Amino acid sequence: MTSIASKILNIDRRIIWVTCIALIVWPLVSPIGLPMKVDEITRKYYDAIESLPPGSIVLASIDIEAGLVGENGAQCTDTLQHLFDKDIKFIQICFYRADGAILFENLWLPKVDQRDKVYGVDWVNIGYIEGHETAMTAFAADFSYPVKDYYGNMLEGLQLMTEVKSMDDVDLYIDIAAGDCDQALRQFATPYDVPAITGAMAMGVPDMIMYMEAGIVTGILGGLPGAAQYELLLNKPGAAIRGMDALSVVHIFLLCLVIITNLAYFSLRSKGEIK
Amino acid sequence: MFVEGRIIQMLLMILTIVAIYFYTDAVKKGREVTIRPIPALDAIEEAVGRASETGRPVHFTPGYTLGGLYNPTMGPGVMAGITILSKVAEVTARLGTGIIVSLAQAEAVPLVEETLKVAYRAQNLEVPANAVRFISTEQYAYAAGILSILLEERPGANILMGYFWSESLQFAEGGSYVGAMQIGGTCSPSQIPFFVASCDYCLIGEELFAAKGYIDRDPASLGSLLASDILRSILIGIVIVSFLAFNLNIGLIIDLLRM
Amino acid sequence: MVSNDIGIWTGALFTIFIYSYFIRNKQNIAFRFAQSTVVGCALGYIITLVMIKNVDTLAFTRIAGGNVIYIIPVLLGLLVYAKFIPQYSYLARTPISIIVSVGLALGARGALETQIVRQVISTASMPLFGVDLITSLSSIIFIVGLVSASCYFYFTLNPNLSSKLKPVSTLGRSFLMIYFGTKFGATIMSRLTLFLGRVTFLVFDWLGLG
Amino acid sequence: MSNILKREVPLGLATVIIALLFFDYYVFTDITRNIALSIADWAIIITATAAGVGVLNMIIRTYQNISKRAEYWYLDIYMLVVMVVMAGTGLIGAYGTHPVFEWIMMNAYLPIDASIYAMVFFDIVSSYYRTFRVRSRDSAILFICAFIIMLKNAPLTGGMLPSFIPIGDWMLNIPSTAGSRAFIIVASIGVVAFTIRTMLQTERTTVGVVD
Repeated sequence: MTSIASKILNIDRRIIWVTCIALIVWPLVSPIGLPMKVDEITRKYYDAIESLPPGSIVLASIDIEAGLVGENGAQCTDTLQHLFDKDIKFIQICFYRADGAILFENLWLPKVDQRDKVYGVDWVNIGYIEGHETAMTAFAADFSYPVKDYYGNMLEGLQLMTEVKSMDDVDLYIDIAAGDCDQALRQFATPYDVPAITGAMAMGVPDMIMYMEAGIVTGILGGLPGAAQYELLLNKPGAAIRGMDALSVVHIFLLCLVIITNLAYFSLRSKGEIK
Repeated sequence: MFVEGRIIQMLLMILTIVAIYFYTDAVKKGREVTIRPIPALDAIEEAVGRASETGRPVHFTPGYTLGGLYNPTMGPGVMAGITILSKVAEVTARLGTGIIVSLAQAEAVPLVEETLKVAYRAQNLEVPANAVRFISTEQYAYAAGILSILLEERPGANILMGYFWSESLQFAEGGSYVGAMQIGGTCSPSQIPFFVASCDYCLIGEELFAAKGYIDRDPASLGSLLASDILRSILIGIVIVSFLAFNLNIGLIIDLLRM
Repeated sequence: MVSNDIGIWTGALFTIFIYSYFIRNKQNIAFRFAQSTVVGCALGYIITLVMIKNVDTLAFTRIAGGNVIYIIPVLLGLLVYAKFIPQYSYLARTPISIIVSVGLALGARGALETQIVRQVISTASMPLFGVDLITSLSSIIFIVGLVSASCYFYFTLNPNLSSKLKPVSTLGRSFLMIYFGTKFGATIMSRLTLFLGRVTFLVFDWLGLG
Repeated sequence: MSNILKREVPLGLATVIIALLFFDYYVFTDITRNIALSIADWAIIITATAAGVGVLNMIIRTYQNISKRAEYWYLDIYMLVVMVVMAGTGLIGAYGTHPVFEWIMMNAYLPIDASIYAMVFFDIVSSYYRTFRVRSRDSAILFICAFIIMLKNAPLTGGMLPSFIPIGDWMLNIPSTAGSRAFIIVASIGVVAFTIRTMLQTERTTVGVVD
């Protein structure tokens, strides 16, 4: 008994890792189809876009890094598709990482149906601006700050950019940047009283809820589950819903693992073998 | 003239400046200050000592900033980390332990080199070659570079103090795989849980900025510690009073705060 | 069907090389190869994007447009290179001082607003009366938690007072632990989805299973 | 002269810049606003110009490794080649549009980047297995909270045990947010005090005046 308990407490971590990998691959290859439920924060995110009248102006920072494709990728494509479907005009800009702009161009845009929207009239992609929060301040006050768009066109030649001068003309701010978006909220949402919705990592949700309570953020997508629920609301099952089974299975494995290690730990401690 | 909505903030800022100035003066004139112990800072000596016994180097990194040191959210944390480096370098110089400082900011290279030079010159020593290693301003290239350093140099102590993002846990666990003693410390609210869980000792939030005062005990730092405690008391008072006032339907205090 | 796109193969092999880190506690050539690739790419990226493109759009375009004053920051930036000449290395201090003070000042003024005053206001506006019992209890718990956790950080209390406040700061520590625990629990899912993204790439895009 | 540049100029600049940026935030005048905006711009340009210091530091180190024939020195040569290719192709045309650059970016750099990020999953599992044992009161709290959140988060357990969802949400919204807010407030006090110390020239390391 003691030897089993001490073995449990000293499992080689590689065994745990391999088990986790197996438990991720299995549901991906043969889907199980476990049930799920839509959260209030996701519904509010959906409503924020859904309730905008056609022709509204949105400033979007779809600005995630390559590492987050698993977590936030579905949020990006779903949101983008929602904007195109609802005839909303938007300006896309990245402040966090330059690959955010490259991914936008190469991964998200090709995956959505752009309908009959015209570049420069219905939407503009500014790309990446160096300078982070300092650049955000400058951009919020004057949208012509970056001078050129992602493709090298002068901003003053684009029709949408002549209509929209600063944050004052924007109806909604969307930030999908892995949850570390307090700087963006501080520069875009608060000073101009523009409602903001954010796509965060599941881990970033507690931080975002704080902003929701403070009235800065009106809706949140939390990681892959948020995207899966959003897809349910949009009635377009996609990438997010697939990954949810794997999440469940691995979580259950980890929960069992920690219960067993604690039982083993207590059994050894009650015998006085460890302190 | 005055920006609406920031008048109270301005008063708070002026109050803090005055308080720091006043208390620094008071400490200079002989006011006694007792500071509570901060185990993580006392542990630096122990960690470097252990590394030096086993003949392994010490690894230090002040973390990652997006953009550079001018980043308003992350820059201050990294700078605070560099102020602690002067203490770490002093101990490594004294014990003759190797030190590796890995950086994600190019402009911090001269700063860190000078910090090391001063600490080593005090012991009449030269800074070890290859001590300051800039790796990358890109987050994951920086992370991979540090993981390689951990595997190749096998440090005996892994000191992570500054601002981190997700790489915090990679460094903390990476250090534990090679058997280093770990001291963490960050003001990043999203990463502090992992340092608390994975490191042997951990500086939490404000302790990072107070570290220099704790180590040096010079009047300026002690005065600033006293002042921040006063500011903390004032804020706690404001929270309680404005909460009660708000719920007794006296909107005055919240309106004042919004001024 | 296994992919026959060389790009996907490259991506997949590099992914596996990176994870070879976890096989043993020693450096191996596969991980080192992937690490050299990523650091090399990042260096190229720093040279092109960070230096040349940014200095071009932020400074040279403006200088060419007549805003000659922007030549100063470029010259100041060049002063940082003085560190390579030991007797002039102190020249690097001036530009560093500018960078750091901008960061600190923007950080402090923003923090005072967003992270102090606004947080205090939204804490103060938690309802106590005229709501259901759970909400009003929650508000009280919240205030107690916030106040006690702030007390945990006092540095300079005199020993007498600090022993009296001990229960409060212990309670505060518990609230911090609750925060750390919930954050840890929530992050597990987040990290899992990251890895899920890589596995999805390997299983679907590379091996063509499922 | 050199003493002025060594100490007075960096320290004085810090005081002036911090004071000016504070003033600009609270009191609006056109002049200070313009100066403040350009100083912030300057910081970005200085950093961008100085980035080469890091690159040179890396190249010098790599060169030493290669000439010493340190372990894996051939990979260091390879790294320099990658660097040159990326830098060269990055400079041709609009940034990021050269086919070679884009190919390396999409098929090598970004997959490696993503994989390094996802490595954290292995680390968090290992840390979770190592740490989550109820040794003390603190670790008990840590353990219980994480456990409840995981029950709530897993789509299946959240669906089977729906009562954990409101409990988990409550924990995230009330005690956890109270703790995190306290953390954020006091950490910000630290930032403010640190900045003011720099402004009052009592914290000198921050502006490079270490001796």
